[in-house]
Amino acid sequence: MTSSDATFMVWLMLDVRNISLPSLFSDLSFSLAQREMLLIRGTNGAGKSSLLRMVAGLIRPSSGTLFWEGQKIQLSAYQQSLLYSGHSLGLHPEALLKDQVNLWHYHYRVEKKVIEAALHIWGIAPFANQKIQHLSQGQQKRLSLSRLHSLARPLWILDEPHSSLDAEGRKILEDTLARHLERDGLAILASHEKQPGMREICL
Amino acid sequence: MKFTLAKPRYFFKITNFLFPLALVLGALCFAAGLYSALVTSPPDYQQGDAMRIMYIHVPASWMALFCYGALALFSLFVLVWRHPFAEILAISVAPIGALFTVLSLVTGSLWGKPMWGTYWVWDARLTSVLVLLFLYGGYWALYKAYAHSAQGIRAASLLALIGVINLPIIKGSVDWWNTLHQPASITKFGGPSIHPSMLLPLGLMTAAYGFYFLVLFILRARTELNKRKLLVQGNLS
Amino acid sequence: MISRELYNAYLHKGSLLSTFAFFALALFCVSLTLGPNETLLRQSAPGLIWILAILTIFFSTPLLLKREAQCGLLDEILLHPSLTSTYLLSKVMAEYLFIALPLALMSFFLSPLFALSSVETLSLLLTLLIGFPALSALGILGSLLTLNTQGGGLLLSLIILPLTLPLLIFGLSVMEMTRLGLDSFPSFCLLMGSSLFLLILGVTAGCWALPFAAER
Amino acid sequence: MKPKHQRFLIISLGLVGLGIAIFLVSIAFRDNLVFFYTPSDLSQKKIHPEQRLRVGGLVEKNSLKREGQKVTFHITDHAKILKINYTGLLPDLFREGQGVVVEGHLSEPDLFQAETVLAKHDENYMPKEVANKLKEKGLWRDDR
Repeated sequence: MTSSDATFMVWLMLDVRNISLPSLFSDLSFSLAQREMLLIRGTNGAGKSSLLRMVAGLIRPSSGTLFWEGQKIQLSAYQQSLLYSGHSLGLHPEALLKDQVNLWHYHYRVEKKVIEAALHIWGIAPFANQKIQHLSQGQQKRLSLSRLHSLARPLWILDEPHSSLDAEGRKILEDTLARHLERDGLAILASHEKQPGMREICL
Repeated sequence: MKFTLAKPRYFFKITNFLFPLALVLGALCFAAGLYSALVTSPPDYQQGDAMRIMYIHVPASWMALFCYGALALFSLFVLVWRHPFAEILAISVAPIGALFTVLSLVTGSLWGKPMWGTYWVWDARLTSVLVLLFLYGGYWALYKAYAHSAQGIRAASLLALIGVINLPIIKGSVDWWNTLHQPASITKFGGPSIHPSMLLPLGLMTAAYGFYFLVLFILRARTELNKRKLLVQGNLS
Repeated sequence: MISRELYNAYLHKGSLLSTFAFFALALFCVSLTLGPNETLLRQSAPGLIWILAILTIFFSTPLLLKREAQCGLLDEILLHPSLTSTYLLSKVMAEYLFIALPLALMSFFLSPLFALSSVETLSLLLTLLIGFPALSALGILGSLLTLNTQGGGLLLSLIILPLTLPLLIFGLSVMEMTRLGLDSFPSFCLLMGSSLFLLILGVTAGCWALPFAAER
Repeated sequence: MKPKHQRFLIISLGLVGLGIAIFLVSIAFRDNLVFFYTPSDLSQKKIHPEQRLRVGGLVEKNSLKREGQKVTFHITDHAKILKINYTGLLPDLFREGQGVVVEGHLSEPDLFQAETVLAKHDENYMPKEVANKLKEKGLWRDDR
């Protein structure tokens, strides 16, 4: 039972009030309660990634504010409770897979066995001694997404998680997202595909 | 870049009034200054006529430092308050400052030949003014290196603010190290050690430089503003 | 964070080889072209070694950082709870261990190429070791500023070299003094003072530059 | 530890560093960095003969002897005298009683072979007539 299965007792609520970015979007507001998933859809270059990066606190909006758990976000505490997975996967191409595990161990101060357990779930554990750049794009994506299991973070911000995943990968992703929501988690996805029955914002 | 029209229209209003005034006053001061510098003012007791270069060299150096100070101030506005109009002011002032620095360096070394016996000596004051020129160059290169000017200006502004440390070094370099360059004559405590008859042309020339700067600055700022307007309307790539 | 950075640098030791090769090769070429005339070598050696060390750092740091940025690691660092300044300091320390020390040792062992006496090589080693932290801090700052541009090492040197001048001048005056046998203490203090100041300046400006560089 | 403490620690560390840097720089300026040596400096310090250095001082009155291109004169800092010989054109600012900086090397303990002569200029600018008037009144202090 990896640590990420614990349910989140705290009352969680993300509230975004009329944030705007020059020439992309302005006065955009939305809020996200527990067990809710939001889909951001839009054409290429519509600002999906910028919006996600702003919600993750990487870019400062030119106007508007974000609220987490009711108060204005305090950046370092807020970023402790979110997990951002962007287009670039955050991996070291030259490193071996097990080096990447060590790096995450140092970076996120998470037990190595937790990370390895997550690798098993995503089915990439056998490639431990391979260089990451030799893995296929799909395998690298799985490795990057394995952090969803190894880190217990209530708010997930995923930028096109479905891209370059095969059918099996997508299934694992769907299950993880479903289980995350059951445990009162929140998730914001940016994607091209239309997800049936999910709240969405079009940019 | 969303175009805040409030500030620029206000700028156009003042410059419509200020521009011709600065032009006329500048021309007047320049003429008076040149006349008094070259004709009426007496030669120096030591250097004779070689000293007249001072009337070009000293105001140019002051203007070079002044322009960098203004550039640093605008950069502060760009970084702290993210003011789009400050970007236009900063880009307008930078090349003018570089121009004055080059002028100051050239006239300085021309003056050095008769006075010190060499065009260039690695002396604290001269080196730091050369560094100032490199800072201007670095600022411009960094600004132009970025595709989006909004990003470029912020990177360049940070560089300008870091470079501010160079200004006190230039000012103080003369009295910290007993350098070849003579210490400040005007800002001495015991009052300027320049004879009044030479102070007048210097003052006039400085005023002329000031107006010249104003004219150039307003011209550059307006062209930059108009360029942005056209950019926003989309018919200028 | 520091252990992460050290481990990270340890991982990339392969690419550091090219940096050392560049430095060694440059030293060979310089001492070769200067010819056998000993006094000329002795006088020009300190300056040249210093300039080559600065250029090596200014051309190797942007490569490392550009690779990290492309893999999206800058976002990961920004999201990390610790301050960006701790990241920058640990990066400077990692670079110090993995680039600065080898370079200093190499110039120490290659000093016979420049016919430097023992006391001069010692002072050369000392000044390099003092100057390097500030150099890597400025190098990182410069590469952050030029990350999203095509300029690379060239643009970085253009904008940052003016800032390294005090290090160069005071470092050389220390070596000049030791060569003359005069007391090099005042310029030694100046070197340490300006190196410390530039290190702090580089790190604080870097704190602003890191989130700026992460914005595509 | 909480980010606020971390931030406070880092900022105070930075300020302490700045203090040390300024303190170091001020130590150096107590015995100020020299652009050129004075004759008295030279006598104390042992200098290698072939080492290039700069020496500054005032040209001693009527010590200027000129044979064609070769020029010899003495410079002094009111403590020591140093004999200089130099071949070449002197800058027109060069005059007895005037500050000068010479570059070259010390061939013998008190003979300096100068390669370049730079005339140092103090900061007063004054027309000739005023300078002459001052001289008559005896107010003029020629050497500093």
